[in-house]
Amino acid sequence: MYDVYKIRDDFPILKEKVNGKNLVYLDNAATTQKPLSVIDAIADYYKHYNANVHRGVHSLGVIATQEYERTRKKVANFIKAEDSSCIVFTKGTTESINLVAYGWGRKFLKEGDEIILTVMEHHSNIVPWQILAREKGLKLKFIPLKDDGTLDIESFYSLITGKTKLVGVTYVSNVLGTVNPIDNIVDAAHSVGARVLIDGAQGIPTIPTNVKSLNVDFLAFSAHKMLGPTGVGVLYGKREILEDMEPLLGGGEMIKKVSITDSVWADVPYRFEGGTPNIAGVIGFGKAIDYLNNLGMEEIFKYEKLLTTYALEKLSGIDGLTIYGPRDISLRSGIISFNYRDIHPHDVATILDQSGIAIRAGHHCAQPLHSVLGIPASCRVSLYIYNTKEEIDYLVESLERIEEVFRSGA
Amino acid sequence: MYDVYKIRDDFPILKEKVNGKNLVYLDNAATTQKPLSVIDAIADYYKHYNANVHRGVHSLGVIATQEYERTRKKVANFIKAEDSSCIVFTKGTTESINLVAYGWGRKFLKEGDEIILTVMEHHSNIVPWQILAREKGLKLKFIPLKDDGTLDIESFYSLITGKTKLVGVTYVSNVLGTVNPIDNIVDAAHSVGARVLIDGAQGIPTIPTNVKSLNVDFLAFSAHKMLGPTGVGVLYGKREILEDMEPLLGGGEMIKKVSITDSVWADVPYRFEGGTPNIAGVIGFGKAIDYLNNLGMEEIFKYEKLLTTYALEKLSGIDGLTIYGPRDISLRSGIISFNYRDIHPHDVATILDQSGIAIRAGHHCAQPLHSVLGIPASCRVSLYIYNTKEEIDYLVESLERIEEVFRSGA
Amino acid sequence: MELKELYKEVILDHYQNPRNYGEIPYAYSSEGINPLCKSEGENPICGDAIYIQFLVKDNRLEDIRFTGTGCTISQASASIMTELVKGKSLEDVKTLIIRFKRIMEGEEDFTEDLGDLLAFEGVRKLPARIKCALLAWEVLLEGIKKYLERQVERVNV
Amino acid sequence: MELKELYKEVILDHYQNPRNYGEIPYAYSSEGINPLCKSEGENPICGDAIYIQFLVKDNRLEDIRFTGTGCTISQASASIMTELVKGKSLEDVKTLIIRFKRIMEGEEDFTEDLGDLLAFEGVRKLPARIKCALLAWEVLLEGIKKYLERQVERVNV
Ligand SMILES: Cc1ncc(COP(=O)(O)O)c(C=O)c1O
Ligand SMILES: Cc1ncc(COP(=O)(O)O)c(C=O)c1O
Repeated sequence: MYDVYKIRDDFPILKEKVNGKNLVYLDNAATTQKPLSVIDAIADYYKHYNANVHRGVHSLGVIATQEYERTRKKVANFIKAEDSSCIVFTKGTTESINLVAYGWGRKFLKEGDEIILTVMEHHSNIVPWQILAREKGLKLKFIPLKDDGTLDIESFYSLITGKTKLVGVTYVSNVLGTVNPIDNIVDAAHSVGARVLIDGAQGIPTIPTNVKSLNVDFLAFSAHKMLGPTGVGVLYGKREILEDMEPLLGGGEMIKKVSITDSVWADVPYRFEGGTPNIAGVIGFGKAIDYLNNLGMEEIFKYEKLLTTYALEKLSGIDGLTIYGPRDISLRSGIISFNYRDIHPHDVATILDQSGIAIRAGHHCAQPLHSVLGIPASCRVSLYIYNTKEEIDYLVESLERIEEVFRSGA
Repeated sequence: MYDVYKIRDDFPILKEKVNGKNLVYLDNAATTQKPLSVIDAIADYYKHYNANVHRGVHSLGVIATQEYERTRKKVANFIKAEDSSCIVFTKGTTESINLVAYGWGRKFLKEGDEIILTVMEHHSNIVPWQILAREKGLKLKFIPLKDDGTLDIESFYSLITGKTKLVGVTYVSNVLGTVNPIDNIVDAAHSVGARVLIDGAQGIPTIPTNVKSLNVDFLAFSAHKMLGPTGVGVLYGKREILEDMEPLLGGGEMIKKVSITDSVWADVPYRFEGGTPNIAGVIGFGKAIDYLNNLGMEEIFKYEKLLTTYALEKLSGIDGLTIYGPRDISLRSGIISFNYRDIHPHDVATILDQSGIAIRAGHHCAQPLHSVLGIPASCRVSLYIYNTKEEIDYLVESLERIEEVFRSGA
Repeated sequence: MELKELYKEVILDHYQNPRNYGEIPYAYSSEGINPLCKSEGENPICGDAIYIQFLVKDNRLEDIRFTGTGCTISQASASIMTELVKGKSLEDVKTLIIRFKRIMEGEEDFTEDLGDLLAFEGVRKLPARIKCALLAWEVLLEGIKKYLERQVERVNV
Repeated sequence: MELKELYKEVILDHYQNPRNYGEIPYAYSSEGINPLCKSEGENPICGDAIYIQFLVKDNRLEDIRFTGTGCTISQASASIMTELVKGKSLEDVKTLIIRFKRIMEGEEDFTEDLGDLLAFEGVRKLPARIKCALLAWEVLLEGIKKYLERQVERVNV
């Protein structure tokens, strides 16, 4: 049984007071909190076996390397990758996507080639492609939205052509919560020989995923959005594609041989991990995956649906509150963005913060989407495994009190 | 007074047993150990105020951002930079150098331009330039060594020409321990209008440094080699140079504005910090700098000289042991590489590990230097603030016993 | 902190009834000697935006107007600012801007003579919102700097 | 672990007196039917290097020699390997290589029939050195694979 109160006990921060109130953390799409097992794993590494990896003959170096590599295996299993050599550690989703742009795109794309993205992409999945497009003369096309905040997949079918070389789509929108139809996208893309890159930053933390059956070519995600430490990300790539890619960072650990005149790259995935990696972070990430596996991704998925349904229902009941994104629970995850009357999202967030509630206000690194929605900013509530119905009730109460502040001058 | 025993108490790992023996950690050039204050700072962040930075209105986000930015100020003060906006956080020296290669080199260097490096560079300061040279048609030149393992500065003066656009030099060799004459190099480089990049990975941890008076253009270093966490590095750059540079990673946090057609970069240094950074790591790094400042960099520098003098003397007394690098203590730091008879460094390291001694064996990511020295690999002992004379005595004893193993079949 | 302290009536009043809101009429500003000055700025994180127009005569801010969108704090601050600076000499305006920045950054204290600005005492305790409070002020400072540079250029020609 | 366990006499003996060390004489290998096969590999982290030459006749390893530089473990392992595989059928050699890899990676146990290879029980406990022990074996496996691919190509022509 999914016992959210027991889960909460594993997260030290949930006992914090903020502005004198119990912390209600609803900014999980920005970064999630960490269970004690992750925090302790990092401290353990530093206290008991801190050493550089892949280089040392001495015992500490060996243990550190084993633990580091063990996380790679865990990640591979978590997303059902064919092999752990398909798992590249980066510092986050942003670096993972840039690695695809530089290491694959810069090598294989040519003038006139087309890349299809969506208007709901996070800046991380737009800016690298703009840079590459400018450099190489590529064309970027954007899949528009339907009124309900889902992708207009028909438009996608008409945008895709023989010139399309890459389709880059977010698994889950970090603003609308929309879950995109990866299978359809992969099928259509592969039918014209294009590669598919999935920005999994918001999807992997909550949706049980099998990359092999999804048949995606690249998948990027961040540890810190799924109970793991900051400064760790993953790029999954099909082995044969990774083999042909260039590194993003040249340096130590990523070479087989260096002479004054030339270098030979190391094998995949080490080729892409130049320099000392975030060893403590990767080791901590292993424990985060253990934690999610112990709960069970299916259970997590179900609980989030339950909680999201509840939140949508409650928030819809508030007068003057506009929710963006799909209402159909089967099309969305636990990220809910909204605006409340004509009160600026920053004011909403500040006022909620006085009640101990952490939500996000702004454009959430998705300015193009906000332009499409015709708003400069929005409030965002994002749920994760430890949030409760009581927290949502408290959010709703607190939102309803905001109006008073503005009416009365507090 | 510098009390090494008191210092050791701050490092939990120094109480570990390895293969039943007390750990003697002499692999500090690979990564240093961490004091409890650093380990605790990371746990504190996760337990009490974990949140994403630069984005949140809510209290946790504000505290996290303040702490993150406080480290930037500490780093600026530590190297006496003019301003904290000259401090860019990366994941390590390797990323810092690649950022210079991509962000500055790719933009400003043209076919026929020349880059001068040294044969003692770490791969991190060779490979990015080889990649760029191949792409742009640049010429790489390498400053050779003199017999004593110092740079042949006369050769440098003859290599440098009006075509030289960058001189990239390691502050301290991670194999020979050689401390390079940065002032002379900067003077000569600036006199022909070339920029100077210092790889400070091994220098910043032990040499009190003032970037303003050294007048270097770029300085790269890693937190994990100076008591800080893994996954954090620094690129210092002169403000006006950074202002003209392109980012390495496109994504969130590094933009002012993104539309479907175009983006405007954020100001320096945020432009270079795309994506969620290693927040916990940066905050921990702040405590590492506090720790070093509390001891005093001048004191640390003196203690390392003392210890290195002692180690060199003792090691020189071992029959059949060849030390690479300068003997003159004023020209070197506490990194000592050697070979012992014809015993392969890996065997030496394995045997020492059985006595609890951690040293490094291999090419230390400096294959070109090893070619020059005419050896495939070497053993490396590297000292840091918590090492003692007793540890060196124990190392020497243990080395002397190796011969027995090989004579008797153990 | 009490919400009262943060969203004081003064702030809400300026937000709901912004002073000097709008643009300076073209006719008024078309004389060649003191051309219309413009300056704008955004806080990319919040989506706050401020556009300022002002007229300088005899080194004084003869007129100033603003438009913008954004949160209560940023818009109220702009409104209060326009009231405080209108008619003042450029020197005095610069001094006030720098002083208000120092106050909000915690390097100086509020004093009674600051009038409606005193309402920002609560905001100062919220680092995430200080940028909002300072946005209009930064935009005006930028505008004045550009104006003065142009004056220098004109003299140098 | 005792050093004795690691640096057993067998290992030091093979290191100091490597068997089948050197190259296969040109004359011996110059018949067209079973050309000289070469394979080489390095462990970039240690600087260990192994070069192998071998001759195949009737699907058997008729001869095998190695040269190389590196640590005790890598060189002794190569020497012991050449003794064990010489004269065996390619199938048997492949089976032995895969078995030894599995043993060193902890997936199978040592058994008495392994002869001098038993000396590597100590090495198995040192993950950092397993690569050294396996280097020669990987190089030979690679060489055999390439040989077989060439045979297939020849048939397909
Ligand atoms: C001189 C030198 N430069 C660069 C590096 C690379 O640093 P990092 O692995 O932290 O990127 C190192 C350390 O490995 C080094 O010693
Ligand atoms: C959909 C999406 N993509 C990419 C990112 C960027 O991830 P990171 O900041 O960890 O690199 C985020 C989170 O900010 C996101 O929500």
